[in-house]
Amino acid sequence: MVSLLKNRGWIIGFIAAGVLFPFVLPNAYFLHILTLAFIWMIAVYGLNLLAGYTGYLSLAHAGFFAVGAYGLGLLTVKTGMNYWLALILACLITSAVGLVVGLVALRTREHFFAIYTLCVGYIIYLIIDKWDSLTGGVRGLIGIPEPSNIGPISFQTPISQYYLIFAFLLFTILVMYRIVHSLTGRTFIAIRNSEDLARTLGISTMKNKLMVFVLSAFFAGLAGALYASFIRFIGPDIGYITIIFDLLTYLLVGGIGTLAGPIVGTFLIVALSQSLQFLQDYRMLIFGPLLTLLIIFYPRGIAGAYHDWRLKRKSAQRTRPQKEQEYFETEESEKQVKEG
Amino acid sequence: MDIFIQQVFNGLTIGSVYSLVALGLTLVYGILHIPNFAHGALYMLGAYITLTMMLLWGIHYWIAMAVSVLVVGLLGVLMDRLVFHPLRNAPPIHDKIAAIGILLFLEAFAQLIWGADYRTMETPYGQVVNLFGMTATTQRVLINIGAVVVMILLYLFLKKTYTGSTIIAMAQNREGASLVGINTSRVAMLTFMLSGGLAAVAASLSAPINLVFPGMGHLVILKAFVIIILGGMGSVPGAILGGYILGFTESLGATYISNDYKDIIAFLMLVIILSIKPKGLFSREGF
Amino acid sequence: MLELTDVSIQYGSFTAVENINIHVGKGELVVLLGSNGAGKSSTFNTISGLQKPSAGTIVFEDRPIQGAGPDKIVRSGIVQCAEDRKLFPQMTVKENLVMGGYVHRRKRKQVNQSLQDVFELFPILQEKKDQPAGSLSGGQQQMLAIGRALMAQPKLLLLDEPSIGLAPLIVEQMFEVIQKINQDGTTVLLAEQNAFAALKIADRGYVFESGSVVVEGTAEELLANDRVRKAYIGA
Amino acid sequence: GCIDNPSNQSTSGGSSETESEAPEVEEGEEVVSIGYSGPLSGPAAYYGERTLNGLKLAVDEINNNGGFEIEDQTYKFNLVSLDDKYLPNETAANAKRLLQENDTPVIFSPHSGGIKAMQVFNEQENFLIGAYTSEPAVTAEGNTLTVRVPPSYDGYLEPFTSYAMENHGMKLAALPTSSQYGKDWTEAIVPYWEEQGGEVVYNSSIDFSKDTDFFTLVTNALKENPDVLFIGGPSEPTAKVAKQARELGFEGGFMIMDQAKLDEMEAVTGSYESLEGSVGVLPLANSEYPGTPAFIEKYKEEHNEVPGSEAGYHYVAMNILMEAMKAAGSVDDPKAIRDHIQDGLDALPEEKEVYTIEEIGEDGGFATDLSIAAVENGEIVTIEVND
Amino acid sequence: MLMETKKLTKQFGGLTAVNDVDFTIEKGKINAIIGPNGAGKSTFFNLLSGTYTPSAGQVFYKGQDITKRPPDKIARLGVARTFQTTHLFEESTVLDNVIVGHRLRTSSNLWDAVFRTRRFKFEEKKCRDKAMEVLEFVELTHVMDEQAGSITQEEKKRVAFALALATDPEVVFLDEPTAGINPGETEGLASLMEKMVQRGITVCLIEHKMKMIMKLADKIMVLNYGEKIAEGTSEEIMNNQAVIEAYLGGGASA
Ligand SMILES: Nc1ncnc2c1ncn2[C@@H]1O[C@H](COP(=O)(O)OP(=O)(O)OP(=O)(O)O)[C@@H](O)[C@H]1O
Ligand SMILES: Nc1ncnc2c1ncn2[C@@H]1O[C@H](COP(=O)(O)OP(=O)(O)OP(=O)(O)O)[C@@H](O)[C@H]1O
Ligand SMILES: [Mg+2]
Ligand SMILES: [Mg+2]
Repeated sequence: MVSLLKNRGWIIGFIAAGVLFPFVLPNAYFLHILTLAFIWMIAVYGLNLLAGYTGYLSLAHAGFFAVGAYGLGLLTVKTGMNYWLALILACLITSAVGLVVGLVALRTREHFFAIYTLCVGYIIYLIIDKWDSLTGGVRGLIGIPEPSNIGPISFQTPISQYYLIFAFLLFTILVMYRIVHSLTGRTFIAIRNSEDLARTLGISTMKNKLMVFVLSAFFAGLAGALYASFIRFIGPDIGYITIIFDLLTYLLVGGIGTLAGPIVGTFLIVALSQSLQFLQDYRMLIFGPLLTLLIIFYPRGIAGAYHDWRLKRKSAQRTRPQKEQEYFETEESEKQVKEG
Repeated sequence: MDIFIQQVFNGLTIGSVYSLVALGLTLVYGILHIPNFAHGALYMLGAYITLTMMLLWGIHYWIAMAVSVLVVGLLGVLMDRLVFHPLRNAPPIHDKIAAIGILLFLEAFAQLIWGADYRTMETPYGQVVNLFGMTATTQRVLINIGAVVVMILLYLFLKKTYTGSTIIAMAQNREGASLVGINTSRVAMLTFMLSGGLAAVAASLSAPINLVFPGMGHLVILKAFVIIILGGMGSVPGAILGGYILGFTESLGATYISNDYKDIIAFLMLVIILSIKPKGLFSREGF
Repeated sequence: MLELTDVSIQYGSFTAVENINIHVGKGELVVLLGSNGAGKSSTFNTISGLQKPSAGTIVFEDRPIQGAGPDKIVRSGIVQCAEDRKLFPQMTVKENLVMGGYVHRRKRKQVNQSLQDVFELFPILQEKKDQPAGSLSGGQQQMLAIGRALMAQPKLLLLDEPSIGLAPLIVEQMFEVIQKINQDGTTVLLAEQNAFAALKIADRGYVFESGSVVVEGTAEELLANDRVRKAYIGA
Repeated sequence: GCIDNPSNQSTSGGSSETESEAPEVEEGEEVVSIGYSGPLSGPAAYYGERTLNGLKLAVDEINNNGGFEIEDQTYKFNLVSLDDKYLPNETAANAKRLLQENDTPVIFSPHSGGIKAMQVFNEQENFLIGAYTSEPAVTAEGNTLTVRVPPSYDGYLEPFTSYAMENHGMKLAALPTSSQYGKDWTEAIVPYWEEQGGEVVYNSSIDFSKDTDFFTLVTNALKENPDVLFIGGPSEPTAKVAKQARELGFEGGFMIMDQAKLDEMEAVTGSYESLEGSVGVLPLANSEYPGTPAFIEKYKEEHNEVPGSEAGYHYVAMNILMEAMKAAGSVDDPKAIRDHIQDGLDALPEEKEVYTIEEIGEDGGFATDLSIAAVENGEIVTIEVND
Repeated sequence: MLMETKKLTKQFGGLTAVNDVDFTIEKGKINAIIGPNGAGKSTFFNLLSGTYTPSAGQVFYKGQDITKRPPDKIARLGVARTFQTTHLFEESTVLDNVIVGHRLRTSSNLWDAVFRTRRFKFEEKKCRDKAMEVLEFVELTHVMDEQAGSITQEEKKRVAFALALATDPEVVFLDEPTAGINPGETEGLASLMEKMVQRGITVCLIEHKMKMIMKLADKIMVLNYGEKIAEGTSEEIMNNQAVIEAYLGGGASA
């Protein structure tokens, strides 16, 4: 329970920083970047629940992000639906798509799952790109409204949108925290650690995996819908694979399977990428190697490295030291020749 | 009927390129468990190096290609040493992101050196030939023949030589391989060398029918991943078959179903195949 | 022939083996006893180069080998048959064995001869020679692992708990085989739980406890040692 | 105001390699920052760079000539360019940054996604968009602070069609790029072609960013034996399409969408021979606008290649912008500048007229004189457009 | 009779790993399966616990046909198992491992987790209590905060027991529970198995350690090449000629 209190400290600090930021640094550009980063964080949390805690690396999430964004965009633009209703529907639509995809995709494992979902994501992208009459094709969708007023609160200014999205992020974190610290979360982690064992312990892995998958798609969809109403223009490229790679990068640099990882990683990479802008055409010349080095030297991400460091400090005082942390994914095929 | 034959040939041509790229990818993926997203960048560099050799020093096409195979192969080795070797105990997702870092770097690098614009590679084999009622250029015939030759050589190497078996052994148990006396680092380098070489061959063969530009790797890399999964991860025959299946799906799909939706058809087909056979057409035994 | 001097092994900050001294003479059969986690496998992996010692020297035939790569060590004549076997699961039994002869790959005749010898030793392997190694039962895999190690015609064979998971009949045969291998001129370093059976065929032994050698001596001495009897023979 | 404090500017000199080069500012001069956000890395970088080069050339020229004066105050331009990888959200972020950090009154962007993303807030945050796109939606929505630079393609339909019909025949196969631009073009040309009594025997598109080989598609396009092939997109891949059509035995003519330039295509096909019978826009290099030769000369000097229209249009646009600022008497009031664009057009000196732009339309689009060319007997010939 | 197999058969390609085996598991007893390597013992277990589906034949649990059920459903009926190579959630602590073991007896879901309902609180506590209970049973409370990957082999075997017990089983299948541990420790595990039986849990195990089996088992089945070649009490098996030939050999040591 001590660690929980410590976590609380971090969380309160984070909330305070988020709330105070616009006052301390009234900079429209930073505000914009930060709001966008919050949106990515929500999507990354969704991905983290699936990839980090359950061990299924989905590359379809850019597609889900796009489904959420287009869901909201089409409902508001084409049917003129109320924003909030559309937001809820967009998330539900994404979850439904997630359910259908998950039913088949979750039969595959490891690399196959990754590539399968990559293909699903790509198909979603292609459909958005080709289905001109519905999505506007490459032209994209313009005129997406900003969030409509809730009573006296309006969301027309960048600051109000910032707070709105920040609130959604906090909601996401709360949900994640509660899931991870529960029997349900333990079940997910058990599946990640060994699916076979989980099954022999009477855990219906398919049901659980499907649940995570849908939930994870839900958050990707939520992020997408928020994106649509923040940028207010969407094109098919938000469903393209570069987006999923961005999300993965955020997750991995921050620390996969950790609660702080999505925030840390997204913030760091977004900040890095923005501050390398002065390099122009050649920024990838620096960014690429930097990314690679981060992965090599902080394989468990920044949050993971911090965690290890604390563990090491703690274990230095113990008589029976902990083993070095291993990677959570073990190469099944290498480690055990055969069961039996 | 004519158009059918023509499209079969077109599918064969494009399938040959896909197969060659997929082969390089499947080797690294199957043996070292590295999903090398930077493979597309190796492909791109392969084309640029051949092109530069031809333009700068006026070297003959084939020699330029040989140089390119060597250089890109070495680049693959370098990549292994600098990035993937330190990551050898990490899960594949790390490799994935590291590879993306390399990809971004290499593309920016190519842009720095060669500029961002499209280049053309002239080939000595631009002549048009008419065979069996279809039209092709000598270059296209060469792509087909070249691919088959490379595939046969690779197959013989893996199946018939001891060095080839060491690659397969290492694919299955790295520590086991070192316990029988195999230098696993060297095999890893060899694998990357082969993989880079294959990318360079594919690029040099196909560049004359398309263009050379920093983003050209994107054209093939995603499809190559689809192919190696379709064929069964790490399976050499699977990669070859998968490449041709995709090639035919594209050419015949575009002709008889819909051009605009041909990519969707190809990817849907993969999704369907994986739904039925979650481990691909050939499982690992097919090596 | 093999001399470990003050060897320590660490995993991160955890010391698995501390300052051990072991020597194995040519032609000897030496056994390492010790309960689980005592550090036997760690020692083996360090000798065969999979693991680097954090301190100490390992000398084989008058040449220091600590820190050399596993492939070099195999070529110098030390071959390990690992505890978790480390087979090539999708390769056939025969292919596994042939890979075992990797260091002698240029001498095709010799490899074929070894293959016949191994088949003679373990007929079941011949029966299953075209089956993938992964589909064998635990015991069959163990035989394959030993067979593969023998294919390299080692001067020093490291056997890490070869009897684990084997049927009594097979265990008996296994120890006979080990003895035979040893009598045919291969030096053997054996790690075992099954202390009684092991000491019966061994020349000398070392007893490990939590990473250190606590007792050493000839097989007779160890068999007579009360503490050893109590802990490892269970009588 | 949009005036940067000169003392903050590093004096990095006029080297054209550094991207955000600050001008050398002398005592009493002030700096106006101009923003740019476009693809400078990734697959579309070649395009982004060409557009940026045009702006840069104009800015350098203006600064080297001592800047410009408004009411006795001398100003120089500072071009600040940011990479957006062709992604709309990045363009929006870049725009926010340019506004926050450089207070740019004008931001250029060469892709419709980015432009649309900026249009969401450009009126609110008060900056002018220099839109390089012929996407109609950009001007159709009535954004008051958008200037569309390139001409709309409507004017090409008639001359292209009549040339192709007269010289080749009535059967058209359409195989342009699958970008929105290509699709819009096709949607305009197909009905027009049919109205003129022609027949469209094939209609599909090529995605140059996804297709490794075009043979399949070209084969299909040719199977109905068309007389004319409508192609287009970036020049180089378009040229490949033309070349492969020839390899497959196509003997008719090409009708080439205005994005591709005949001279750039020739660089790929090796000669104009395989493009024989094509009709397309007149290459900038062959144009006879008053300012063209000087521009080409300068551009070649800087970049060692013949400029295309992207560079040309950006160059003109920048110069027009300066004239508009002068006419408006303000460098920091986007509305005023927008209202004086027409004055700027009128005031543009002849030697800067890389293209002759007569007027700016109601919707904010430039109306350019179209010039059309064909390849006849292996040479470029100008085709007269009769309005 | 708790479980029963009828003509149970499993083929892998051309190989018949388990061939026409009829076997009954007696309630409240220790049932053992022995046989040479590759005889099909582990495969037999995998069939009973649903990890493999049989090629032919049936499995009954308390009279119910459970032949085609997936492993998680079978586990919920009260069938637990351990694996030949010890299988744990290596990255979690021992306690967390065992807590998950009781998951199948709970029903709280995402909703409960997010809204921290009464049921959530109740079941969290229930699982924790259960975990503590079984850890005490296997005498492992002193390592409960260690990572499962870092404890000794013998402790791992005990955790595997604890995991199986946490599922509230009626029968546990133990595949070579004492492989790779020394005689002293083996005895400890043997008495643990006896303790389990005293608690009313039926035990079914595979072992090669004859001394232990003979002492422990109430009933032994011998498999050879997938076929049942003998069944009976220790004495019967010890003196069965076929078994001696196929398996025990002359010394019947260790
Ligand atoms: N890769 C590793 N990382 C961290 N700790 C390890 C590693 N391998 C072994 N250990 C630890 O080192 C100690 C010695 O282990 P080792 O495997 O050498 O023992 P052993 O005597 O061979 O035991 P066993 O009878 O189980 O084979 C144990 O505490 C073990 O947990
Ligand atoms: N998945 C599989 N595919 C193919 N053959 C298999 C498979 N699993 C087991 N076998 C074969 O079935 C036979 C029985 O294997 P099993 O693992 O059940 O033996 P076992 O009695 O447990 O042996 P051990 O005591 O050595 O563990 C063996 O010949 C083995 O090769
Ligand atoms: Mg077994
Ligand atoms: Mg060991």
